[in-house]
Amino acid sequence: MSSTAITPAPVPLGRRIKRFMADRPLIPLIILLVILVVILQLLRPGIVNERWIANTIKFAIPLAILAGCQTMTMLTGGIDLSVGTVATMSAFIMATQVVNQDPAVAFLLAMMPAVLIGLVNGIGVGVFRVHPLIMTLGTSLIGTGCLQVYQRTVIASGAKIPDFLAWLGTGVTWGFPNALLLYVPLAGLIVFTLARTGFGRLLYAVGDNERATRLSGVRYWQVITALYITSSVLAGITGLLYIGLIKAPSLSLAEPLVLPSVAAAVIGGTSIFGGRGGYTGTIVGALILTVLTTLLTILQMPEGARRILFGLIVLFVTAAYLRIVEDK
Amino acid sequence: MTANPLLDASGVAKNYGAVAALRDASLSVLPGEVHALMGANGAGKSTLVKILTGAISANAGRILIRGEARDIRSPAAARRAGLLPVYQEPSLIPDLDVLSNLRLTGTPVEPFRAWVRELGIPDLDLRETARDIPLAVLRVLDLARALAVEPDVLLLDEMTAALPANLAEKVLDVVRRQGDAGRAVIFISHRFVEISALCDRATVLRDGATVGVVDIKPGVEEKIVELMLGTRVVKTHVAARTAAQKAAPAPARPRIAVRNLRVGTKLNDVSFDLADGEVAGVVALEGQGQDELFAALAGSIKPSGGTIEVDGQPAKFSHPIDAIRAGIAYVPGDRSEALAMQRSVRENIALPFSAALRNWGPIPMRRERATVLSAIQRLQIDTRAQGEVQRLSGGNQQKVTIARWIAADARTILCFDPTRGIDVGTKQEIYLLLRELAGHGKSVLFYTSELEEVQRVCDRVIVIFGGRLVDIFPVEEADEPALMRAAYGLPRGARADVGILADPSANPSDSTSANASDTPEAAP
Amino acid sequence: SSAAGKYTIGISNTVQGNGWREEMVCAMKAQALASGEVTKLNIAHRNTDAAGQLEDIRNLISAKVDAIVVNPADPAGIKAGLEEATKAGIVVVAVDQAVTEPSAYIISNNQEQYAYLGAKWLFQQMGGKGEVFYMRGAAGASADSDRDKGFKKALAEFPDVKVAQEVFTGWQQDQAKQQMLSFLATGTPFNGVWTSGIDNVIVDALVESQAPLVPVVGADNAGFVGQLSSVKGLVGAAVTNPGSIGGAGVTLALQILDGKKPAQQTVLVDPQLWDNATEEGKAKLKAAADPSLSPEWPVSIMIPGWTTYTKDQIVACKGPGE
Amino acid sequence: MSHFLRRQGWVTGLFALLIILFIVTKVIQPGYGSGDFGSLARAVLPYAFAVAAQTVVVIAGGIDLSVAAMMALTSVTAASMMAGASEEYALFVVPFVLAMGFVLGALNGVLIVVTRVPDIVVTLAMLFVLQGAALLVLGAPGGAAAEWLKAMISGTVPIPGLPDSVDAWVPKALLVLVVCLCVVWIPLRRSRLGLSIYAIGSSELAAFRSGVPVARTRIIAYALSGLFAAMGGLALTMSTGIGAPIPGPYLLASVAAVVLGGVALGGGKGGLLGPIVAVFVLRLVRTDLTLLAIDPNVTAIIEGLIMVAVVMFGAFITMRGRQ
Ligand SMILES: Nc1ncnc2c1ncn2[C@@H]1O[C@H](COP(=O)(O)OP(=O)(O)OP(=O)(O)O)[C@@H](O)[C@H]1O
Ligand SMILES: Nc1ncnc2c1ncn2[C@@H]1O[C@H](COP(=O)(O)OP(=O)(O)OP(=O)(O)O)[C@@H](O)[C@H]1O
Ligand SMILES: [Mg+2]
Ligand SMILES: [Mg+2]
Repeated sequence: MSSTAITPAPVPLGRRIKRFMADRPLIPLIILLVILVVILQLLRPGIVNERWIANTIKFAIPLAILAGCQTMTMLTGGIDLSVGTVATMSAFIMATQVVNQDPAVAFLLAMMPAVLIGLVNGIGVGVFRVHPLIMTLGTSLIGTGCLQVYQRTVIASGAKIPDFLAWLGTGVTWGFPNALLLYVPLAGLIVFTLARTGFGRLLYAVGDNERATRLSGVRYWQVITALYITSSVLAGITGLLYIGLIKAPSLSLAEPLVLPSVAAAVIGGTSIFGGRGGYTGTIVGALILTVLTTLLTILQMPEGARRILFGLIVLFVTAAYLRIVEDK
Repeated sequence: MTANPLLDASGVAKNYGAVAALRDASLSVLPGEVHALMGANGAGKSTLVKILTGAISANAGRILIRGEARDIRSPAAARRAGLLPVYQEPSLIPDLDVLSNLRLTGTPVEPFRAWVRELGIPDLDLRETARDIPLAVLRVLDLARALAVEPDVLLLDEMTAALPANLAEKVLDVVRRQGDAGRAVIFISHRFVEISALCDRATVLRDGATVGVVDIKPGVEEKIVELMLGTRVVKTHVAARTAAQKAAPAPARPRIAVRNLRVGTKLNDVSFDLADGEVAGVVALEGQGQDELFAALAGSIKPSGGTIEVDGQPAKFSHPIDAIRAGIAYVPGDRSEALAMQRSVRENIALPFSAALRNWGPIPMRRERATVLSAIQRLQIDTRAQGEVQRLSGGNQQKVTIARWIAADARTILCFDPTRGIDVGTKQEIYLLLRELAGHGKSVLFYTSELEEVQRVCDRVIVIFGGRLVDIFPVEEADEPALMRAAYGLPRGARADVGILADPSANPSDSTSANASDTPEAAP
Repeated sequence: SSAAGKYTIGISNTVQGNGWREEMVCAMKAQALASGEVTKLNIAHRNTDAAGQLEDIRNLISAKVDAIVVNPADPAGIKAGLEEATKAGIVVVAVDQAVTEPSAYIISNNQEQYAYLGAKWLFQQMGGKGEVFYMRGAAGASADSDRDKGFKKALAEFPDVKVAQEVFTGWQQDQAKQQMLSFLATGTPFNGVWTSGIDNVIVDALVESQAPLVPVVGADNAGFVGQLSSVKGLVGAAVTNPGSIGGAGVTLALQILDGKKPAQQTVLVDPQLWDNATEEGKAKLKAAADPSLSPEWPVSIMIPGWTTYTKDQIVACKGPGE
Repeated sequence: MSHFLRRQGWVTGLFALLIILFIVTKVIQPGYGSGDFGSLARAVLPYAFAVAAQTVVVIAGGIDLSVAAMMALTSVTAASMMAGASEEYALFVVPFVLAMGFVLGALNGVLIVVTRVPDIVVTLAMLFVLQGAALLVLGAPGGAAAEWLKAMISGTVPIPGLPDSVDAWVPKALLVLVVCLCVVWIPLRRSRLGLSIYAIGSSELAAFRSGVPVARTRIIAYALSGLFAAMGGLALTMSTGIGAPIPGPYLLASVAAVVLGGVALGGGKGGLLGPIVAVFVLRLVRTDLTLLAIDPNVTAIIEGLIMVAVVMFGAFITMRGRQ
């Protein structure tokens, strides 16, 4: 303990900047994103062009929606590991059903497992109090099994990507990816829900102190069930968008997005312990991860070194962000 | 007391971001003295204790132990330096049994056991997991654990706040003997009675700075209050019920009628009524079934027998929402049970608005702000750190838990020890508020661990002992000795010595002076 | 000696949810059914590693199967289990990749040859010079390192061909497509793409970003084979890598059980190359194209001389007793 | 007290489940014998170490997503060091690899403590780092293992004083498992350090205030996790005779078994016995499914259902117990 006398010294500039950023956690994140983009541009001059930006956004969007699922579940202290399976299922079912069915019917069929898995997750977590990690892991195993059984029944009929989804997933209009047409309202809705609706409030409150919400009259299971169904439906929609982007249905289509979606939410400042965070940060987090992937693809180095670098950068970004935002 | 100070801290400052928890605190404790640390809620008492014991680090300040500068960076280091705290929140590891908790801190078991017995808990099972032990007992165990290593300086942060009178008494007894044995105790409490009975000197903090050190002698309370509150001195006191108020006609139908209520083995055959416009007190020693009574009325647990009628209609509560729908709100004694600590004051107050499914949609922000603001103003909540409730002081947190139900306009409020750990000024505000609510036709059920509050707030008092309702007093008869005897399960009119603080005749100067400083009008 | 249903056959596979492997398992089932010699198939099919496959093989030994057909997670890693199986009198046939256990029979696609054939064709298409985008499989997988050998062999024959960029797709469609798009965005000039079987998304990426359609080498997946005849201006070649090798494995196991041992322990099924630059190749592609199949399934659903089931049977994906 | 009973009750229940499964196995396959049990023990080995690694950090209130990658790295390191080396060299390799696991695990802990990034993110990042390192050590599966190491987990040891028929049911793999776990776990459980690990998992603040060196304890918990993971990596090399740089399915399996074994995610509760029994249960279920020749895709569904059902059942019991 120092024995300096207390003199109310003027707040130094560094500290003021820090406090400014701590109050607006989005700014340091965006700065980090810009730094990554600048590095990319330095490595490959000319890469940052309109086409590249459109492509980056296209790939960031599915990740950002799934990361939205993680953000919302993480606010309640949960996590949803079944989003990958759900997205894959709805994509696969859509692509195979649309061959013989009306697209609207195919869409409904595709969303069915999403709702179902969300419901089961919600009941397991909300009523039986199973840990979300285990619950969603279990349902994703079950979902994968079901998809594989289903897959055998449709081999003969083949698969087709509806034109609309392909347009939405890959199309670009006036330099803007068409997917933004779906994403901008969706993101706006998530942000609004979290900040300005009773449901959003409850997500934060439940994650912060469940007993307190109970005493205030909140039924935990209702909130949690609604949450996991929402998360699953969002994942289902992501699946449809993603199949339009990738245009090749497979049985593990969206699985590779699961861990990055968790990482995007965390990089974006959402606490995995619940009660803290928001969606705008997550969006930037998803962009950071997507740019990082490109960056590492461009680098000429052995795959092993590339992965090491990826891990280190994710760690560094998160740590730097926390340092900046924490004002202690 | 001419010896050198055991502990001497000066110029201690601590900032949490923009909030200055401490600005310039000093504290000097002599060997053999029990030293009170006083101050309003949020004055920085707990912060000072945490700094002295290495739980948090200060931004500035100097700490001397026996005249030597010591660098105390962790609770373990404080322990080595002979400083042992009992913090405001229990510090036992919830998932370990008591024995393991002792082993973890290297506390000798036998002295611990002896202290526990001495402190009034004869039958403690050391194999019990801390999580399953009631809060009051946990506090006592925390104290016994500290005593067992015979510290030079014992720091007790609101040790008695959550204790029932019988346990509090033992604690005071033990603390006094610590002082007699040449050790020093720093004692934080908002109860003047305890301070007068126990302490030699008091250091008073206001807004993070030490504003005075006084010797405790009869009549000094008024001075302390002045120091504590500065210009904020509250002169309006709640009078005992006036004749006019008492004469209010009893409503034809009680707001809530409890009949033969039973909860497991904890609560048995309890029946009483609660009328609109009344504050009914509940008095009981620790663990006599009052927790279960409140929980059952609040819909938190299901009773195993008996009925609850609301406005003449039988009610069955399977979730707190059912009780809330019936207009019954519950304010738990433990703030951490009621508040989402990382959320803002506003969100905490508005929480019940969003509970029902049909209110999950967009929030009418303007209306909400108005409602919340009026509740905040009504309770005079200090909202400087309103971004996160955890940054408010204990007293302000407590106000938020009540403000929520004022905003939601609940008809009946179940207040479980709402003044636990609250400064005199705030206490007065809460008494006033409860009376005001009753004046507006609301009904209040009010459990308190401080008997003197009964006279100030309640119209009637329900006494519970061993899970049974043993007596219902009208307020005029509910003086502290009578209540105390009833709380111990003794029949009305019996005369028995039950403790130094309960019976004014046993310690006249302390008790009267406390009353004099606090509520002159209420003196018997 | 073909009394219906004498044998129980165990199957062990360690990659799940990938079209190629699904086809392989279906081929095994269909062949077991078509042969009429199998009473029951005992299939251990999940995502796991060599240690997990050892567990599965030992469980199959406990189940007392007559033969085990295995797609090894690793050539050497399951040696102990295969040895135990042989000792227990079980016929062991490895499909798709070789194993080091000498008592096991092997019927496999020649992975090195697969890469060599495609790469050589590609380099010829490029006129023997230029830059190639080398899109490998999963880092650390043995099939990937075998293919790398073949690719390097072809590369050595064309000194003027350079690798513009080497990436691991992890055999994942989305990752591969993103890598392709990022690569396109860098503006690095390139004259050809070699893929390790993640092919149709690469063509999509080229088309979507209106990049010049350079020659692309892929595998005989239904989607890519379709693109080779439908996408205008696309020059490419599909190298066969039949998942139906699983059916061939069952046939080989049954032959051995019936006492007809092959001359060698190892039977290699050499890949074929169908390109759309020659008439001959076009005809083959046309014959092979099957839009009704799932795009991830290889179109070569039969191996003449080794499989006897019908298309309906493999598509139905039913084994004996189902 | 009731809590204590509940916890022991869970482990007892798991044991009962295991015995029922053994009986079921015997019914399905009357020939199921000691050799098959040996196979089970060998299959359990890597999972058991992975689960032990996960258990330590979960009790300490954390989670370690890098378990499987750590196993892959230690496995390829061991296999590549032993490739072409003498049998005796392996005597040096084993302690080296264990120390490497310990140090890398400690690195996990240090990063968590120093960066203050949540453990789930740090270990996720480390997952990539360790995977990358494994790929740098061995680009493709390969390497070798010393014969004596491989022999250490195959067959049985004759135990003096026991008839051969009993002996046969004590496979070496099981002995190796029990010895390795006990050597670390039992002294730990009895030490103050062990208590500290439970303490920081149960309540970090209370632990700090009780004088527990929180940061150091956390680092040691992760270091122990790394040590167990290195044992798991060695077990992989011992059973397969090679090292593979792509991690196996041990991460999710370890988390699932930890929870099935009665260790609360969140920390402070549970022991090592429950998760290890849970691993046996899960492996035996797989054996039974194979013996029954169930459609492999349905197998995935069944495994998922079991996981969900058992945990829901546990949750249900706790809920009933609370009321
Ligand atoms: N972690 C924190 N972050 C921000 N502000 C804090 C924090 N802890 C305490 N404070 C602030 O420091 C001030 C002093 O708090 P402290 O808990 O020491 O008060 P106290 O005197 O113990 O009050 P009480 O009698 O209510 O317990 C309060 O204004 C409080 O809001
Ligand atoms: N978001 C809000 N902001 C401010 N006040 C609110 C808000 N929501 C509700 N209130 C007020 O809180 C009280 C209870 O609200 P709620 O909508 O739950 O009504 P209720 O009493 O259940 O209604 P009803 O009588 O229709 O059943 C009302 O006085 C209402 O005006
Ligand atoms: Mg305090
Ligand atoms: Mg306080």
